[in-house]
Amino acid sequence: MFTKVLVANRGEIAVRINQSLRAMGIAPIAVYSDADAGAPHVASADYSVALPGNTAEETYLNIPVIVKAALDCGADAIHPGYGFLSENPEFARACHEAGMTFIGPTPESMEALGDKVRSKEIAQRAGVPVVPSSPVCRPRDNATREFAEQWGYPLMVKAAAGGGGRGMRLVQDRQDLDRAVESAGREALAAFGDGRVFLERYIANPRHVEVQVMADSFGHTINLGERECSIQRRHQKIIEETPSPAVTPELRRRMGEAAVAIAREAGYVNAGTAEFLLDPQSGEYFFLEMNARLQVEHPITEAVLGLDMVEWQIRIASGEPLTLRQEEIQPRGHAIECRIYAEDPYRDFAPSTGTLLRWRPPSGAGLRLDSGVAEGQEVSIYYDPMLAKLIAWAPNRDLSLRRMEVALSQFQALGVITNIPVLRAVVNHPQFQAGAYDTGFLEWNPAVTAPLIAEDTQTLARTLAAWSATRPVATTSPEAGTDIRAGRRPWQSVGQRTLP
Amino acid sequence: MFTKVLVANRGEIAVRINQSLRAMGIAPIAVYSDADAGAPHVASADYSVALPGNTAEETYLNIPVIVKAALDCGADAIHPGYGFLSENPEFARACHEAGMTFIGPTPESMEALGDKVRSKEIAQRAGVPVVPSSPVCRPRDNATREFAEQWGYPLMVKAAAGGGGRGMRLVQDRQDLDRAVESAGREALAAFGDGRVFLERYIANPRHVEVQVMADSFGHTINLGERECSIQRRHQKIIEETPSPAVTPELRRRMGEAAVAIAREAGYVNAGTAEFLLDPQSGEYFFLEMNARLQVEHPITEAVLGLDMVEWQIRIASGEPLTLRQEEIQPRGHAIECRIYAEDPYRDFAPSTGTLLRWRPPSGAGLRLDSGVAEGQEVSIYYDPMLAKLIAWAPNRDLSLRRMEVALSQFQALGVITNIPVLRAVVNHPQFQAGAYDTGFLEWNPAVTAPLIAEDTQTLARTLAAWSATRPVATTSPEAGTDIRAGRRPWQSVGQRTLP
Amino acid sequence: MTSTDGHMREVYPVGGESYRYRIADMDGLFTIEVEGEGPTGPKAEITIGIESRQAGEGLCRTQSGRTHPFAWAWVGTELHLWLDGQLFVFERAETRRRGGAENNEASGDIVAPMPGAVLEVLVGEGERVEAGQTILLLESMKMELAITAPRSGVVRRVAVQPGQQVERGMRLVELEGEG
Amino acid sequence: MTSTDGHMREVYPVGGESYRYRIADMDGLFTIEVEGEGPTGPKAEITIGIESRQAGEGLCRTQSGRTHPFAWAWVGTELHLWLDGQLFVFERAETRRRGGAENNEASGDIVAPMPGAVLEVLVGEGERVEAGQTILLLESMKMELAITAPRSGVVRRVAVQPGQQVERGMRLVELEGEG
Repeated sequence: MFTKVLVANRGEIAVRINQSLRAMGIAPIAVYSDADAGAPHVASADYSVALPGNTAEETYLNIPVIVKAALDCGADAIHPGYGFLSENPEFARACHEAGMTFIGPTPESMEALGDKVRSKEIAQRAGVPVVPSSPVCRPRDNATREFAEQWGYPLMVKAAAGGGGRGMRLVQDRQDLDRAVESAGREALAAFGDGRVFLERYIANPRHVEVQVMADSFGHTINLGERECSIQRRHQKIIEETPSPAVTPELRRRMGEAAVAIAREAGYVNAGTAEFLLDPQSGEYFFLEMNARLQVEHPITEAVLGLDMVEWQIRIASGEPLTLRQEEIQPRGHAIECRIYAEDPYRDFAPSTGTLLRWRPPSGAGLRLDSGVAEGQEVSIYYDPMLAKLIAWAPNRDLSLRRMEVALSQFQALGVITNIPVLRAVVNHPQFQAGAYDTGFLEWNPAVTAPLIAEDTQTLARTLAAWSATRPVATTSPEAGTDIRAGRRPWQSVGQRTLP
Repeated sequence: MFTKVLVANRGEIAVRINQSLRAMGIAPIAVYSDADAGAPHVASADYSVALPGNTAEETYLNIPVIVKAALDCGADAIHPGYGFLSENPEFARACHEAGMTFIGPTPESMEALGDKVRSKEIAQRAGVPVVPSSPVCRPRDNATREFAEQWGYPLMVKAAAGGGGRGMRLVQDRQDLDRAVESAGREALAAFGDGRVFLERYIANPRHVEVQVMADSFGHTINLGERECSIQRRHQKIIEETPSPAVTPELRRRMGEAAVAIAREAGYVNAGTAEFLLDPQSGEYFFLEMNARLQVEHPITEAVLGLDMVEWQIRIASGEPLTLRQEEIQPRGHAIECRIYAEDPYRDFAPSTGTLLRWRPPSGAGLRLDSGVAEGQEVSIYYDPMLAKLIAWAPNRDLSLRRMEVALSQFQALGVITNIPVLRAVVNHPQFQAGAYDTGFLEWNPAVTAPLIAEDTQTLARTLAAWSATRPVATTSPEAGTDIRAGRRPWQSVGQRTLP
Repeated sequence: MTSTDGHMREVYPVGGESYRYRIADMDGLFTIEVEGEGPTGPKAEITIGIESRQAGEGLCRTQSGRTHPFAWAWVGTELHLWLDGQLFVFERAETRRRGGAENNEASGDIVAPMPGAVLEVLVGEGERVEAGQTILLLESMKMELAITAPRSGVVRRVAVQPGQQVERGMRLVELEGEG
Repeated sequence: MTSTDGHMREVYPVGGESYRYRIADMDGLFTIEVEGEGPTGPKAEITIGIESRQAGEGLCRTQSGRTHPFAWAWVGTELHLWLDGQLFVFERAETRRRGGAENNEASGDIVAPMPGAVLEVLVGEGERVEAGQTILLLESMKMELAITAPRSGVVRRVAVQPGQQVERGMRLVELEGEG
């Protein structure tokens, strides 16, 4: 087993990997940009190395600097997390060449599967249906236009190296095609260091269902069940749940076998996720892409299966066999994840920056919080606006949704605007609660981004705001400058007031 | 099902019950003393009622005031939590007489089982072995002295209505007997409103193992497995785990059946816990007492079984049948709980009071925090010094202990002294990790209350303390009084310094 | 920072409406007058917790026993209020005169909806644009955001250039005509 | 509260030893002299987070890359330092002259180890007590705590009476003889 592992990431996923490493008795090494000097992913590591600069290119995407940091610290292995360099075969090769283990698949299968175009060919060889798509394309290219004419509009532009909605564009008609290809390519280059994009036929109103697979280096490959990820804004997931309300036991078995078949065909090792579009009416599914890394939403699988996926990633990478058998994979209860983003739902989900002046997440039975921030932390413009993930588990779907709703209603985040009210509105929505939703949910229910607030709550809010504005600030407070022992009790009643 | 439920408690257990109530769509009503006006158990309720005063007698033990509050708010039922009035049959009767449901057993079985003397008779009728004990006794009483002479010293004095180590004394020899009986009686009266005590033969070096039972009003009674609670200081549990490292599958079956037999004999309904002393060598067990209420440590049972015990308490009280079958009760993985107390391990665990200036609990995979406090809260002298419970679950015991250790090492609590360093030292202790411990563990390992700290850590601590003392306080800080926008970035590097 | 006597403008989440408050703070007591609203509601008890220069928390209990935890923070000139799990943003009315984002928009300015870097400017001064047309690309947190024209008109001035860092509310482009 | 130049006495957790610091703060730079300790350690980089009047947090990274999160809070005249999951308590040396708890104990006083109420006083003035004998019962947080004599001696003065509220460190009983 490894002694020291460098985590080439930041935010909640780096904190989460640090925790598994420490629980396994392995020392985590953090890397950090200038803006992240005091971040929780640094504080939760045993060692840390500064990556000078702030942009992703200078820091978390900077292969030579990260590999050098790992060597300098004596790391045995590197865990890439998700995003950044996690699906970059060059990085995996650079790790191997420097004599360290890359915790993930081989560069070869990563190249084959991480590339959305080649991964579809593998799926087809494995006998799994795929969505029709073009080869890698460029703006104003003839082949690009031909594919578009053949399948008609709307069309999707996707990044070949992509994931998480980055480098993805929906093209409504011909005149937008070139600009979309250009813009997606640019975004993909910035996000993944790889600007290749391709076109894909647009399937209307599908559900997005993915299957987790895990494979060791001895040819043992299993699936860990599905996750429903249809609640998306700008093609980025915000709420996931497992089991999927749309997946029958029979469908679960078939999709699970399909995912394993693709992984086997690609000689895949370690954790990976096969994404499918599911037509909820016909029960048809189409393989979309394989994410050759840990997924953001892996905690819901951990919650229902009772295992630590990061631990298994590390064990498998260190050469241990995967001792879990397919028949042991029996989900218990239901889990849902909400992604807390620093973005303003009332301003078209524009990222919100600033200082987290209050950050008081809920805790308790069935709740898990994977967080990359702490109170007092600054949320900068440089990185992904996801602050944390809240996961609720319960013996059944109904209770897990209710637990999530209660937890969201108690989550105090002030200083940056977050999407918490929208998450709450979705979890409370009858259509979501009935499980009858697809990837168009947010588009069709604009009301969830502008929830109705009862008139008396509004009145109370106005009154309390006016009241809060009268609170003396510390500099004018009578006890400022006096010994803290003389300060007033931290909680005090200010008595009865008539509120309008 | 109920519409509104009053929770007649405070702290973490009231917060926890509020969460289950809200998840079930029931409005929780909080009650609070003057000192608790801003406490989390009030903030997490939909309604709240002030109980004027601060002492437990004036507030959380005040039956008429609590029953009136419940009636005024239109509560259908009252949940007593643990401690306070939870095992007081008078309170249960007062609830019934006011037309409300008491969420717990009937006053009759509570009287029979909650009383440690009568509960032993029930156990004997159910064919379960018990520890020899005296009838209820008074100081300087002949019967008391006779029992003492018969069994010899050391002896235990215990509160008939007790629990949680309150009203309990170990008597080493004859001359201490009367004072111990007197003192235990007084403490029992203050804690439970019932000053009756009795003597019990002292079993040296036992393990403390308890079995959770759950029974509905239709005669269906099951056991939910055991909890190992041998890590105690002053006869009060501080660390619990399940499954117990000392319990074999065969012993688990026998103890489970014994607990169910006692519950059946007593006509018990709702959640209850049968406590046993276990001789780890012989595998013999003795029934000790039945706690006719929810236990502090119920979350570890919830963690391995995947159920919400408070939800079941409420369902059963509302007249629903317990649909869980004994054969479904299959623990998955391992769970451990550490109780975070505001007490100073270096001053003989004396309670510590003050303001929680920093309270940054850990979160993440496999962690649960049940907390009754928040940053900025005052910890007063009036109530139990338990601030929160940290629960770690993992697929196996080794990983759950390691997760707990990592989580404790990241738990920042400042302003009041806590027992966190002791909890960490226990979890790290080879004897604890081997599972080879009993109720004398803390006594035999005084080193865990004064852990060795490496010399370089001490040097760093001294240096950082000196450094922290140089930090300008807000009143002398240059930006005080300026607009907050002009304030410095919340995290900033102060550069390289030479540390001694 | 103290606004013991002032007006507040509500900017969120109830778009159209605007409430004004006059707050008088005398010896710790205060009265609140709400313009255009007369009724006086039930009595409430407010318990406050710790306060820093920027943020505070409290618990409000009305006479019916209904309990509402709340918290507030000053973010620049905005007062952010968390109440019952909802976020409300208020802005001091005075700032209006200094020119807030909303105000600028009405006057023909297109402002940055978030901080970030200008990636590309797609229009030139004097150019005619249609409502909904993309006029500028911003990049923030690794995402591209297309800034579109809120209405048709002619570009009077382009205030930024590619590569420039912008703050939220900063003017990007000035439009004229068809107001 | 600011102790930009002062002595500190370590009272915890390393019982017997006592360290003094002299801290000079000049224009934001500072030097630390540790009495009786000469060696100069490795270079370290310290990153600090938010600070209030009472508490703050930081991250210390030594030249080897080893990373130590820490946090501090002032509790009265004590500086509580959280480092690597351990708590260290320091006391300003000046307070010694004003008479801290430890100091009193050495001089023959028996002080309250925690805040609470006096339940019962079991000894009278002039009475002879043995080491370990219970002399007083305190109640705090619903628990009884027996206060025992640290050594044998004669009770010179009983400073409290049943029912009285006491603070931590307050003198309860004064012993004389056999010091």
